[in-house]
Amino acid sequence: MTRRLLIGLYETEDDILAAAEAARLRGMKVVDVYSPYFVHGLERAMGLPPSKLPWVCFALGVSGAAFKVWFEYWTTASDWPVNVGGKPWNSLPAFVPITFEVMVLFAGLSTVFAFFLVSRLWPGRRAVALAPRTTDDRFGLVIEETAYFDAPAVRRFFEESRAVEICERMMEEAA
Amino acid sequence: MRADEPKRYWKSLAEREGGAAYSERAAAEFDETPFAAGPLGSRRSFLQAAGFSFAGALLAGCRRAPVEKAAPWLEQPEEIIAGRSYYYTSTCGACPAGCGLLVKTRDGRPIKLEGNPDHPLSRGGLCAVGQASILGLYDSLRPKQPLLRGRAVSWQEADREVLKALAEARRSGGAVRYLSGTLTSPSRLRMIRQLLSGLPDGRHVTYDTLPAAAVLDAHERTHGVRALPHYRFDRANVVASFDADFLGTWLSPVEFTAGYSQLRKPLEQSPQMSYHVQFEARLSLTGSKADRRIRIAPEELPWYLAQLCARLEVKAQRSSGARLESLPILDDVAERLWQARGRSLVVCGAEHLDAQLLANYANELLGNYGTTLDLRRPSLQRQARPGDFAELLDEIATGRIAVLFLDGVNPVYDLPDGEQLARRLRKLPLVVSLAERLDESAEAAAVVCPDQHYLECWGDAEPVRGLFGVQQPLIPPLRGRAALESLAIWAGAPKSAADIVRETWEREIFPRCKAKEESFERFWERVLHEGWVEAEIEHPGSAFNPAPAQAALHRVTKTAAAGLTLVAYPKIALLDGRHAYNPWLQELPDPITKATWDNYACLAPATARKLGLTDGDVVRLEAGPERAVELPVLVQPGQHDNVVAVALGYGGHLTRRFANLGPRWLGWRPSVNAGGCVGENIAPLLERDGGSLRWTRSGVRLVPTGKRHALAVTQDHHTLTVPPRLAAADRGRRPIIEETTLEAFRKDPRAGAQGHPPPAEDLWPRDHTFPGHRWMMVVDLTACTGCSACVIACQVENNVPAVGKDEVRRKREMHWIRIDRYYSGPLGDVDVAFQPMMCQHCEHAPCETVCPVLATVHSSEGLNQQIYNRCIGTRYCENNCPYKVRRFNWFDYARDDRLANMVLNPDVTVRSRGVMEKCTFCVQRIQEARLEARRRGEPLRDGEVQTACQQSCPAQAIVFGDANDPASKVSQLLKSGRAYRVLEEINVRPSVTYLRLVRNRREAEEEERHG
Amino acid sequence: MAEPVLLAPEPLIAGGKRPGQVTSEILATTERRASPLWWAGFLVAFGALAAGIAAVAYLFSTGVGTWGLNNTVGWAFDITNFVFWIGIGHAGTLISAILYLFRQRWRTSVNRSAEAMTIFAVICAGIFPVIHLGRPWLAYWIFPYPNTRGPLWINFRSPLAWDAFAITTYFLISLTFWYLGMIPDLATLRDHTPSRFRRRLYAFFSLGWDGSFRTWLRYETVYMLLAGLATPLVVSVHTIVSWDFATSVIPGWHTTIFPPYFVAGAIFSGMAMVLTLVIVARKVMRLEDYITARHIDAMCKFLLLTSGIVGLAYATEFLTAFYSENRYEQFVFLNRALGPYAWGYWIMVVANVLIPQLLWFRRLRRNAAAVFAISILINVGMWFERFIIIVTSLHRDYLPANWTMYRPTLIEVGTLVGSFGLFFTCFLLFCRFLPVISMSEVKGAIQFGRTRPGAPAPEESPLPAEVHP
Amino acid sequence: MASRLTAIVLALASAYSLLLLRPKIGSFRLPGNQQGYEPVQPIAYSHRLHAGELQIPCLYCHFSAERSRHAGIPAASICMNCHRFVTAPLGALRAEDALASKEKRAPRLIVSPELQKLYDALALNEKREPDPSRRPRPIAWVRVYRLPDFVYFDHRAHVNAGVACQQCHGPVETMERVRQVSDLSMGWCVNCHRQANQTGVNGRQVHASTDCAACHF
Repeated sequence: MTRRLLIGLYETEDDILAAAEAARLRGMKVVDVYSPYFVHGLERAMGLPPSKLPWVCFALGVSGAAFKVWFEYWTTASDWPVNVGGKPWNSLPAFVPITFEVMVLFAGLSTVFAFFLVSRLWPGRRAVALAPRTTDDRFGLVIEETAYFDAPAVRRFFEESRAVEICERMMEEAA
Repeated sequence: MRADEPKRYWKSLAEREGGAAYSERAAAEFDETPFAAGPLGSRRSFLQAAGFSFAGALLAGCRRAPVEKAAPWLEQPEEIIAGRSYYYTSTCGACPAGCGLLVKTRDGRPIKLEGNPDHPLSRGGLCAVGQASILGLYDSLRPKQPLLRGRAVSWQEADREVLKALAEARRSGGAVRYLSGTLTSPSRLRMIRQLLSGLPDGRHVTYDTLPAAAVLDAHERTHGVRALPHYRFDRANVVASFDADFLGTWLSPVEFTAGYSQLRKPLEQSPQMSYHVQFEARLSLTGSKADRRIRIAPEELPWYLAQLCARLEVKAQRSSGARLESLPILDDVAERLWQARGRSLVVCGAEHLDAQLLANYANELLGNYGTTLDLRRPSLQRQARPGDFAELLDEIATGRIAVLFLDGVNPVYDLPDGEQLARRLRKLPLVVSLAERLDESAEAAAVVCPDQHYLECWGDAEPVRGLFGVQQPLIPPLRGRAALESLAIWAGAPKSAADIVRETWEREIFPRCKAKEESFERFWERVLHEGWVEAEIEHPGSAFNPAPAQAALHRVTKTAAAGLTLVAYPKIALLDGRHAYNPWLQELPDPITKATWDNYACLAPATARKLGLTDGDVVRLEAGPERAVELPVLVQPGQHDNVVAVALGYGGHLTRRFANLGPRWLGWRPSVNAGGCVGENIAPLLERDGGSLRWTRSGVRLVPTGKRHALAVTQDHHTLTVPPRLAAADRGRRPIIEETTLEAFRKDPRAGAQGHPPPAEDLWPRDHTFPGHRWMMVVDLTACTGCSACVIACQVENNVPAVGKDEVRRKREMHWIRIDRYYSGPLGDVDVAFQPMMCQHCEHAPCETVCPVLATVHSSEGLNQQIYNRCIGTRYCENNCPYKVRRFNWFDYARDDRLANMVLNPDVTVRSRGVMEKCTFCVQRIQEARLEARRRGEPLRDGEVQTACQQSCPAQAIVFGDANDPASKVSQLLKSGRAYRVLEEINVRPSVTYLRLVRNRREAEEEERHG
Repeated sequence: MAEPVLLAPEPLIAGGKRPGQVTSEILATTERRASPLWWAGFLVAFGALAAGIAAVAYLFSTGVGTWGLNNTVGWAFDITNFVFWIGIGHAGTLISAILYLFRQRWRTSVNRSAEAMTIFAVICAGIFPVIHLGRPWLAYWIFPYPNTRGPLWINFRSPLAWDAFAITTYFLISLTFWYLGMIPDLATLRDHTPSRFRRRLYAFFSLGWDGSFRTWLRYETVYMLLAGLATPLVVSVHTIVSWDFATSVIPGWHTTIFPPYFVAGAIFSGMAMVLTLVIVARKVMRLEDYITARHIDAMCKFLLLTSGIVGLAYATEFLTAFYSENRYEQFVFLNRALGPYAWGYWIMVVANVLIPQLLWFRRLRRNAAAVFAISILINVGMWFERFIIIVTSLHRDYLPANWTMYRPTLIEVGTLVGSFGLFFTCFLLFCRFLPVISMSEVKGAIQFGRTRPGAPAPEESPLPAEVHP
Repeated sequence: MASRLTAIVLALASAYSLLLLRPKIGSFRLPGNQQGYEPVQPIAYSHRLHAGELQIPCLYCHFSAERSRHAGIPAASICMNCHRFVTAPLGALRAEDALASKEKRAPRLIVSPELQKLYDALALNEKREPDPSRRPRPIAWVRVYRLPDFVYFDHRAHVNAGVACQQCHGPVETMERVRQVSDLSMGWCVNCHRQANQTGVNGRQVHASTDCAACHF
């Protein structure tokens, strides 16, 4: 089946915040909001949970560090111990700097990759421009028509909440 | 001779010729037949290739390596195995001193010269010049063929020319003169006699560029024999030397150094050392080691000797009524000498008859003849007769000569009026030069019949009456023809050098040897095996006649120096310039001035200040009419204020070859000066009276030119005291060199200790024990004379390149071992301390910790290893080395002279551009000794591993060995009270230990010197 | 401390912009034709780069001998430049990461260019450790990769190995950070640019960003995480660089205060460079409204602070040497101040400690020209700081026999010039083709249509963290 | 969501570990690896025949391996120890004899073309005596085993320690033409040394140094 999406375009932060909150409270099905920049408080307005990416960061940072410590120990003290300047085989303090660097590297890169994965961003991906100018100066509130709130109702709601422009999209379920 | 290495020798000529098939090919290969050129690496493998000759260049580990051919012998020679080094005895031919050699040959080519430990004179030492002389063998610029008026001709043609002239002379009774330097070779002398005997008017004339004629004359007068006493420094407890640089350049430095230093190694159990006082004008190497050094103007020297004699006369109650003037220092010296009657020695290096007469007198009064001076077996190392030479020069001037032979002499260069002489030589009917290289005189000669290097032909020597050494060929001839053979041909009896030498020995020496062998063959075998033999001698009794000496004593008056006096001196390594072609010697820093690739006008600090001159200011030295030489100034502490000293041996044509030396790049500067030569020839400024050259000339003028000339010195800062402006209170002097006086040492063996050993406890676990060997080195600063033999020995052993003047000027010399020289005390008469500085192989090596790629790490035997092929050249190790002993390959140093590459040691990698290198404690020698010991199934014995520097050291100041072996010499010395380590306080734990410098002084004396 | 004026509401972005306006104005610089001024600058920079390339080519073909180094002084220009550029880099990360964590909203106008600067600076820096090698073609040996040598690994105890890792990490993280911050703007560009080719390009790199708020939410988190990682990273990197010297045994290098000293110095020089750049940029690209006097003022205060720290470090070194009772240590510092390289030392002191004191005067801080001049001087001074630390410690160390002097050759000067060429070439290209100011953040920073309480308004925006009482 | 996250974490982690823990790349050929090099030699000398069938010990010809760092390519004179008399394969000689007896004549001298090369090199006439008119020419063999110049290898040490030639050179006694069997990489050397220190060489305890300076100086 196809989904019918209605999009209200707003001009200011205040309007979109209000609109988004109102829509949610009224029980409309808010698909998403498109905005040119990160609007503080909108996540609350939309009722989105905080991201779990910090866990990825932590997990891979730690594993990276652990791996590096082991690797340095293994190469220097176990695999081929070489007498370097009379230093002990296992010169743990000397391993700290690189361990730290590698931890940061792992954590940082992994988090970003994870972010791209979860948000489905990849080079050459076509942007689903549900709402025009949302990368410039417009805020787009996307609401799906449901049995309870049919298109006219939503349009009415948009008008009330000072949307400057309203448009519609039909969408195959597949998308 | 390595203990583990049975000595090899040619059993017989037959056998030597037996290897002929091989020799031929080797010879052929040495002519530049095109074989593997290729990049650096290839040369080593080429040498590696053990009697094979390789073809096909190969790049180390790149794609499919190009095909490499290996051609084995056709006839397997007995006794020679590819890849093994063999040691043959021989006698050094670099100067008339005739030191004993062990020549290390590998696959048919000599690659290293070492002193023969069993040789009675040199006792295992070998000087820098001797060490470097091997490069002369592989000098590709030596002429291959004879030259007839500059045109390369066949030997037959050249001989025809000479024989024609000789026949003519024989017919018309024309004069034939054979001019040579001192020759000690019985065979050579025999052949010369043979050549001249057949002629109506033939004479052999000898002249020396480093003369001792005055000594000979003086003895003729006082002892009735024209002989040069054999000085025995090994017996002299008190040495008073008047301008005799016997440790550096005088007569037989290696022998003298060995003997001298033998008495200067104070130990706790016997805190004794000889006393040495030096009277001299310039600061010589010998003076730098003296316990007491008195600066005197050259003119004053005879008078000082006279005063000494006068004092000795009084003590001996044989006063001839000479006037005594108050000279406390001489009183002291006289007293010391007198106390050591019969065990003392007065030597005089001045070419001044009166001075020499007085020296003889002093020795006579002290009863030193027979003990420290040996006239029974006199030295033959100098034989010049200035009278004859003067005559010869007149004859040349008047053209009354039919044929003139020049053998190993270069008068055109040596003499003040060289050009004039050259012109006259060209006018003579025939001048035949036997020079190895085309020097100035050879250029003036009509025929040049190049002689061979002493390593490629047979020869012998008699440095001291009755002591014979043999020279054997160790490689098929590369160039020229043995002079012996030339002489034989010209004498009309062609014979091989081998036969000639054997003949000499069979007829003249064998009978006198009272040898245990009955047959000559067996005797000859032993001689070749040992390299030398001592023969009985009949010696003329010689009674001392005091008259001439006393006459001199009364004749000599105190003469004040008028204005500046020019003093020409032979420089260590360069001597009279006969080896000026040798880049190693040119690049060897002068032990005192630390300058390379130049000669210069040394001025005393006071004088320099007076004239407003500093290092590098170019001045014009003017002496006599239109005689001037422009030289850079070098301010030399410890020199007499009225003296300007200039080194001989520079500015010769032999140095033209260095025009393109050194890595070529935008900033490259030539190693030669505007004249196309290295340095300036000082001869034009000297004067010749009769047949002898005066090395001093009073009343020279010195005119600043305003020009500058950057000297290539390897050391910029000359004291251990930091500039006062930068010295924090009372921390001026750095305890790098620790020294003390004998008196203090007697009281307390640890006297003079300054550094504090690092804490025994360690923050870290002791992960590194050295269970097997623990290689360590001990260097005795008291024994070290700074002669720099070790520097060249190391250079030959370890394939260290010569980089040229410009690179040295940029402080990029490559020597692995350097000799730091520090002055102390008043600028006037400074104290000098030498410190051989090489990689210290620290147990906590700072260089290792910082190398990111593990290119320098520690071995299980305490060696600090440098792995060239792993090095990427961060130079971090160099920066972090407190001793700055690491050397970086800033460029690919040219090794495109294929013949010269023959000298490379196949056991040591030739380093390429961009890698760090440094002293390895001669790890290749350690390996060799270890493997041989294993092969024999025996443990490695102490002394079986000798580093190159240790081996060559005439003073035996360097000891290397296994510190884990309590019996080893090294661990004995480590216990010495004199032992200390440089920069101990920073806890790098060096493996090189120095033995404190002890001067034979009273503490009070030291006090007033250093406040 | 600060005068009341500072607390008075002064808009972060002047001229009451609307988001659309922001977009068009900032993009204007990328869409309008390049100004002659830009071309002039570009040609000069590119010329310098070419010179550098020539110098390095000659270096590679001939050997490190073409530099003025010698047996005693093994490092000089090469590592000086390396440390100098790394230092420059640090300000970028500082502005973008640390200030972000401190919620310094004034950073929004400068962080993009600052980050760009970081990346270019790190590129310049990274070049030197490679070309200073005797055998640069083997530089990769410094990383532990599986090999057929046993396998033979690397020496993890060597500060140079630490460096290699630190620089690589630093470069990668800064790059990611920069790129991540640019994705939304790239999307804006994509939807804004008329040229089809560029649209394609931007579309590719913007990863199909469409401004969905769910993505925005994660984006903010990741950005925050990266900032959190970059902050200790930036400190660690220069600490490690300083360990190159601090872990050695050479007097003048072997000092425990190096890490803080170097980090402060790095931020100091970096800030100066940022100022140099933005002052020019805002003039040339008419962005005065976005990079206002207030931004410059804030950065000047940074300079004051860090200059103070650096000055303190200079003094401390002498103090430690004095009470160390160590003759070598004491000599090194006397030698710095009075020895043959004293001129360099005093340039460093004047330019890094004395001159910046002028910034105490508000009028000077507000005077772009003056600040520009000062920032240039500081750059010079900081270069000399590194030169002095490296060369004076080496040229006269323990054994007087080793003492010598160092003189640079033309080739070395060429490489230095070249590195500047590379830096400015990159920067000018960046100004030309990418938004020099982070639009999405600026849009967030202007108070267009934001009246609701609670939302952070610039009035309450705190002053730069470090000038808080 | 959580499950997806863990999935992602695992994916990334495994990706990295694959990247970093790649198995040691000993197998594939690196620059300079000459393994399997089998050049054609100037004389088709067969180790299989001499060392294999005839059981001539390696050290008979390569005698210097015991006393020098080089095993050495035997001089032609060594070959002549046998080939002064042996001039051709047994088969060929037999055949000639048979033919000769059939034809009632003295058997002709058979010289195999390969050995002829040897005689030519030594400049021998058909009676295999030196021929003064000709000049001997050394035989230019093609070198098979080659180490870079910065590596010092000493046969003496290994032979005397009792390491079998085959350990490095492979079953030469089975090769017609010698082939480089081992890759001669540093790892190959080092691991053998480690092994030797563990297990010893045929029973005996040995000390095989793993110091760099054991081979590099």
